[in-house]
Amino acid sequence: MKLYEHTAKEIFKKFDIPIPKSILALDVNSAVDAAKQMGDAVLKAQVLTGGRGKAGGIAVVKSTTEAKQNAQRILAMEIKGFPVKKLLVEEYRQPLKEMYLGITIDRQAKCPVIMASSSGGIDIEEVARNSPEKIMKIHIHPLAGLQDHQARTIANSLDRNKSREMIDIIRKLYRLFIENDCQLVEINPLAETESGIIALDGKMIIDDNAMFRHALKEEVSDSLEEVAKKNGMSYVGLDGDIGCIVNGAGLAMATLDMVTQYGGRPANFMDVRAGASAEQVKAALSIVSSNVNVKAIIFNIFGGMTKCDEAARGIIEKIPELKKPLIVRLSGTNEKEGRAMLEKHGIHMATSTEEAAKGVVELGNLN
Amino acid sequence: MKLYEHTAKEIFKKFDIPIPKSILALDVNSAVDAAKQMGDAVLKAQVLTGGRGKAGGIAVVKSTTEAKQNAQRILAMEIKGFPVKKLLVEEYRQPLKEMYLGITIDRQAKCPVIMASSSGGIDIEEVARNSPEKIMKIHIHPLAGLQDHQARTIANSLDRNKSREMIDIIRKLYRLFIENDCQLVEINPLAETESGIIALDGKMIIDDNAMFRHALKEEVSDSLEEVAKKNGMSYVGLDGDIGCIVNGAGLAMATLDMVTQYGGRPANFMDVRAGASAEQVKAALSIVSSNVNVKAIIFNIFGGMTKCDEAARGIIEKIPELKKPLIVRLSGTNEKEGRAMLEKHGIHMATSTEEAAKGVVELGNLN
Amino acid sequence: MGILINKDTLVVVQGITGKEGMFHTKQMIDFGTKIVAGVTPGKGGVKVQNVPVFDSVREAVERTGARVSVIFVPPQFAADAIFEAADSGIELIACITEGIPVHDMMRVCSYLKTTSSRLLGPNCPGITVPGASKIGIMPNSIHLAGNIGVVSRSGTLTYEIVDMLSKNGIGQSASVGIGGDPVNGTSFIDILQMFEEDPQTHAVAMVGEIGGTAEEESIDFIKKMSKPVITYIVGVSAPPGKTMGHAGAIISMGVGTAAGKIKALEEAGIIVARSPSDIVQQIKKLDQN
Amino acid sequence: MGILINKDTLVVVQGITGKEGMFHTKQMIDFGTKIVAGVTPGKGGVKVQNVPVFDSVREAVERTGARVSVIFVPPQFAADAIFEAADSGIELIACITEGIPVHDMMRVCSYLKTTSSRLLGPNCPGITVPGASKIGIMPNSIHLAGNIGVVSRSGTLTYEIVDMLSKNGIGQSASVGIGGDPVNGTSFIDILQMFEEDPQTHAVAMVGEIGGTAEEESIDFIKKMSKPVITYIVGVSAPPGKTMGHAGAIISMGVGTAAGKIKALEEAGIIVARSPSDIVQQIKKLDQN
Repeated sequence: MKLYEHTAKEIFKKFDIPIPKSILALDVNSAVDAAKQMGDAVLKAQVLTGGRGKAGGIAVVKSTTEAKQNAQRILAMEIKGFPVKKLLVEEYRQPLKEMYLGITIDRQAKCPVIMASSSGGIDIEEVARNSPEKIMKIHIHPLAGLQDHQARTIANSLDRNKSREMIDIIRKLYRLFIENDCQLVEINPLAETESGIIALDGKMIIDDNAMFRHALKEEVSDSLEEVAKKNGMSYVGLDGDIGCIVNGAGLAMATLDMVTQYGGRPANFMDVRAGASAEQVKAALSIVSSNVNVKAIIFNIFGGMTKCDEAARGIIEKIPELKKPLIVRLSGTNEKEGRAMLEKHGIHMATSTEEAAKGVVELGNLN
Repeated sequence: MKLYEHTAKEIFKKFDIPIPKSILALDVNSAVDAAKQMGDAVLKAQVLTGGRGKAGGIAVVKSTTEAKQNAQRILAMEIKGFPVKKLLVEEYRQPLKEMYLGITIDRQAKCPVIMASSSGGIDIEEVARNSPEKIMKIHIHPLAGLQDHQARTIANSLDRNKSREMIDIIRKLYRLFIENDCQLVEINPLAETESGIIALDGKMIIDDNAMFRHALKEEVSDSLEEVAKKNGMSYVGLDGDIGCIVNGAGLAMATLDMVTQYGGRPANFMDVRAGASAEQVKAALSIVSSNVNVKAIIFNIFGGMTKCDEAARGIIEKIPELKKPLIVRLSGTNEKEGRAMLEKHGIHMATSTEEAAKGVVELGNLN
Repeated sequence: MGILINKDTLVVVQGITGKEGMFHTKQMIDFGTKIVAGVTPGKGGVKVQNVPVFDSVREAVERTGARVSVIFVPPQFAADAIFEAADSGIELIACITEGIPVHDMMRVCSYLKTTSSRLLGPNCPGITVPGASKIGIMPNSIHLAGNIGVVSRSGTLTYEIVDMLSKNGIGQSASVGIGGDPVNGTSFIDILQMFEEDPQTHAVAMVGEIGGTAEEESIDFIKKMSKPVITYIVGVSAPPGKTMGHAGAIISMGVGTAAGKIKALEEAGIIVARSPSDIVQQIKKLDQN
Repeated sequence: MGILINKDTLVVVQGITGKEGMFHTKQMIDFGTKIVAGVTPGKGGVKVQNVPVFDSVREAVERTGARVSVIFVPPQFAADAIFEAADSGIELIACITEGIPVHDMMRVCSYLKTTSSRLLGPNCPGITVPGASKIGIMPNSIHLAGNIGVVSRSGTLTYEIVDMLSKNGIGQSASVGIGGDPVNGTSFIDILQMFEEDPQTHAVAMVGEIGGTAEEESIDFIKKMSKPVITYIVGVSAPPGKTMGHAGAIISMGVGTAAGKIKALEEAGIIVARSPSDIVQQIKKLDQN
């Protein structure tokens, strides 16, 4: 789960990582009030995507007029498809130097990796591409944890003269990373200011699999992604017209690839996961068919944990209200039972992913 | 550092390990007052040694008269050389079953080991000797820490029906062991009572080397052991008459062995540790000579970290007030300088431990 | 023959009393797998599918001699189940459970290095050696004994491919799912090495997907192998992954796309099939050569 | 020859700017040891005894090629210094520091198993190979090159014995202190193994003391050795150790006394000397045979 900057910073605060004074505003008036309290202030669009600075989602304001104008402007924006609904109003802190500090997981090394660069700021990805030697990477042993000498090495690479202050922040950030089951935590820029080192931005992604041990509440959202997630499934919207429902991420990707190979354009990726129930199958059909662009649906199950008869039951219960043509492929666990049930209802059937993909593209073209 | 039962139990309480209600009493009157508040109460002598139960240092009291009599009796006791100065007055909890739970360090395996037995109580050492299969030992990986399945296995071995309650105590005790740098923590008996599982006794030994990260205060004591410890040295009183001052525990033991081989009886073990200063040497001489039994002193240094001239300086400064005959052996770092300084003052010198040991026994016999 | 398991392998099922555990225990027994014990803490003493259930893996191992474990316990307890299996001397641990926190898996993998246990998965379908034994959840009906080693990061896609191979008369020496999680126990290279050393295996089908660099890392090993390897990468039509912030970009620097993987494999002279049926075609071509 | 180090060994001193670090750096240089770098965080750039000081061991290793480190840092920072040395690719870490918390040492030893670094100590005098190199704090003057390997748990007692050997014309192939702490890096057996394999070593003097079971554990190995081992155990006259509560008794069950160790060694047919000068006599006897 990606956190908004303001949520990430609340967590930073809990871990005693220095952040600027700030107030979250949901409308122009409260943004202006907040800005007044700060003196020079920064208004920052709260969206779950990067690049908001370059898109104009951040403004330094020095007067009430400026605050009002900019709050109005930013709250009317949409950044990479995300409408701006919240503004974080922060006191303005002049950065003397912008550094980068992040922790993520190195899949290959199977451990956390801390990354730091004294050349932080919005161009960090360019630094990574063009001058990788300017980014220090330190791998952390998952059982031994962050060692003092590692924190010291990172701190020295950022600013040898502020080593003690830096070590303190690095230790706290690592503890935050571990205790919150982070996939990523990032401070960019980590700024040196006249009154000390401070986290001017904050990014956190928490492992969805670990949400059971954290009290974080997700933002309310009625996107299809969220509805799928709540039903224990995974959905990613795409811009085609073939609705896809598959069990297993690998088979789902293969199915999308096949649909594409046969000239179709997938409307979505959907993995109903292992062991889907009839209820989940019904929910999946509802979600996928609610996309108005969808012309036909491919339903592709190779059952291991998932039982074909259970899936068939879900499909049959949903059929009456389903307005879109459907082709179903059922193989694996309880395949015979499932196929027999569907055949009774005269549903299009296929025996392989490739056959089903070919079939759904044809159905889509007819529609 | 060994902790008194009442200190250990205060720490148990911090870690939320169930203990009986209790009040510490320093005199008979407050012990009686405390016992009144408890209803049936147990008076327990607070001494830093085992076997107080068998010595009569524990009494269950059911009336004020009994409380008074027993408080008077126990506060007048001396157990294995330790005078009883404090009483722990606890509410009496009838144990339905006495179990054993302890954590210590397995030197050979280089890791913590949890030990548990459903046959706890005062005879646990006998159980260990005669029925070792009744004691479960689980080794804990120092970096991975206590795993749930390990806690579960121990809990089941103690009482499968109270598994959940037991797992909770085991986890807390392990955390206590780690966070307090324990060499030992022990609950014996860990008792099943009508109102749940409870630690009726508590023993803790904290690693002296780790005291710098703990706020524990040691009991005030003016024993020679304590005075030596405060001076960064290690002293153990013995019942002979040859005072021994040596640098290094191994050489100190060898020196005592030699003194014994030549027919002498060491009055003490003293290790002035590596790199002793002149001040420490003076303190060592004061401590050892303050034992009235001492007839002669052997001072044996083989300098590595310790410098012989520094040791000589300490000896020379102390000589005027030293009433006991002394034989000195100085070898190793800055040996020539040290020997030259002492020779000027006409001090008995030896060139090896064996020569010095032989010499000090002769000096002792003359005195 | 085959790899990792054989018909005499004695297996303990961790989480045997759960719905999935029970169902797949029966499936495995039907396949011919020697399931000798189950474990569910607190349920020691009962029987499931006529298999004795113990409170702990240690007890199960001591009483039955099981050397392989398959884990069906829920994700919040799965890491502990792996620790328990390793601490009890289990040699091969197949963890089927999906959804284990990645921080747990980092600790588990780090710990396993200090033991002699191998972990397959998590979030994997297990391993099947046709005609011998099946550990995990692959459907019983799809397998056919033969000489192709199948190794895949995916679950259901593996079934699809194995099924298609079998229907085309191409048998498998073993089919292995290494699991789709970012941090897992056994790598492509580990399994490729075993197939290389297994006399029954004549060629290998390796099924990869977008994300990570597991496929790229295998290239050097594949080039050194004496046996042909047919690869297949899914996710060609996938949208660019959700951004993981700068850190993801710094770490991966654009690797992880299907196009990138296919390019790297082909540049190394490794065959890349374009669909499950193309895998079949490519293997048939091998036989003609 | 000798073990672990030789005249070409390049050494970094961790904690070189402290009082002990400075003093013993000079002593080691005087002995002939190739001290190529020092490390004290925050003091990188200065020189001590003409040796360049770096902020980190990694930097020292990269700039000087040091492969052995000797640690003089205070006990509260020593565990981190060992981690740092291991993480920087140091092959042999001699930790002189006394007073490191035992919990730190358990973590250190557990971590070192995952690396290729060997730890000598802590709380040890280091190792000296006469005529070649000295790592640690043994006095320079006491050594004489020869064919006796000396290994000991003690510091100053080692000096006493080495000194006595030298004064009696008995040279040493190497003298090693493994340290007196309950949890340490290198065992008697590790060093005995090296002496067994070292052609220069003809016999070994092993000096043990009360506490623990390190001496008993070596017995089986000593019996298999082709070279004679003279042992010496101190603490015969020591009072019974301070009781460690029941747990200590359960763990040790009365082992750890000098009498017990001597009995075990002698029953295994191993020579036990009664004093330092008896070690000399026993070695002289070997030569006569």
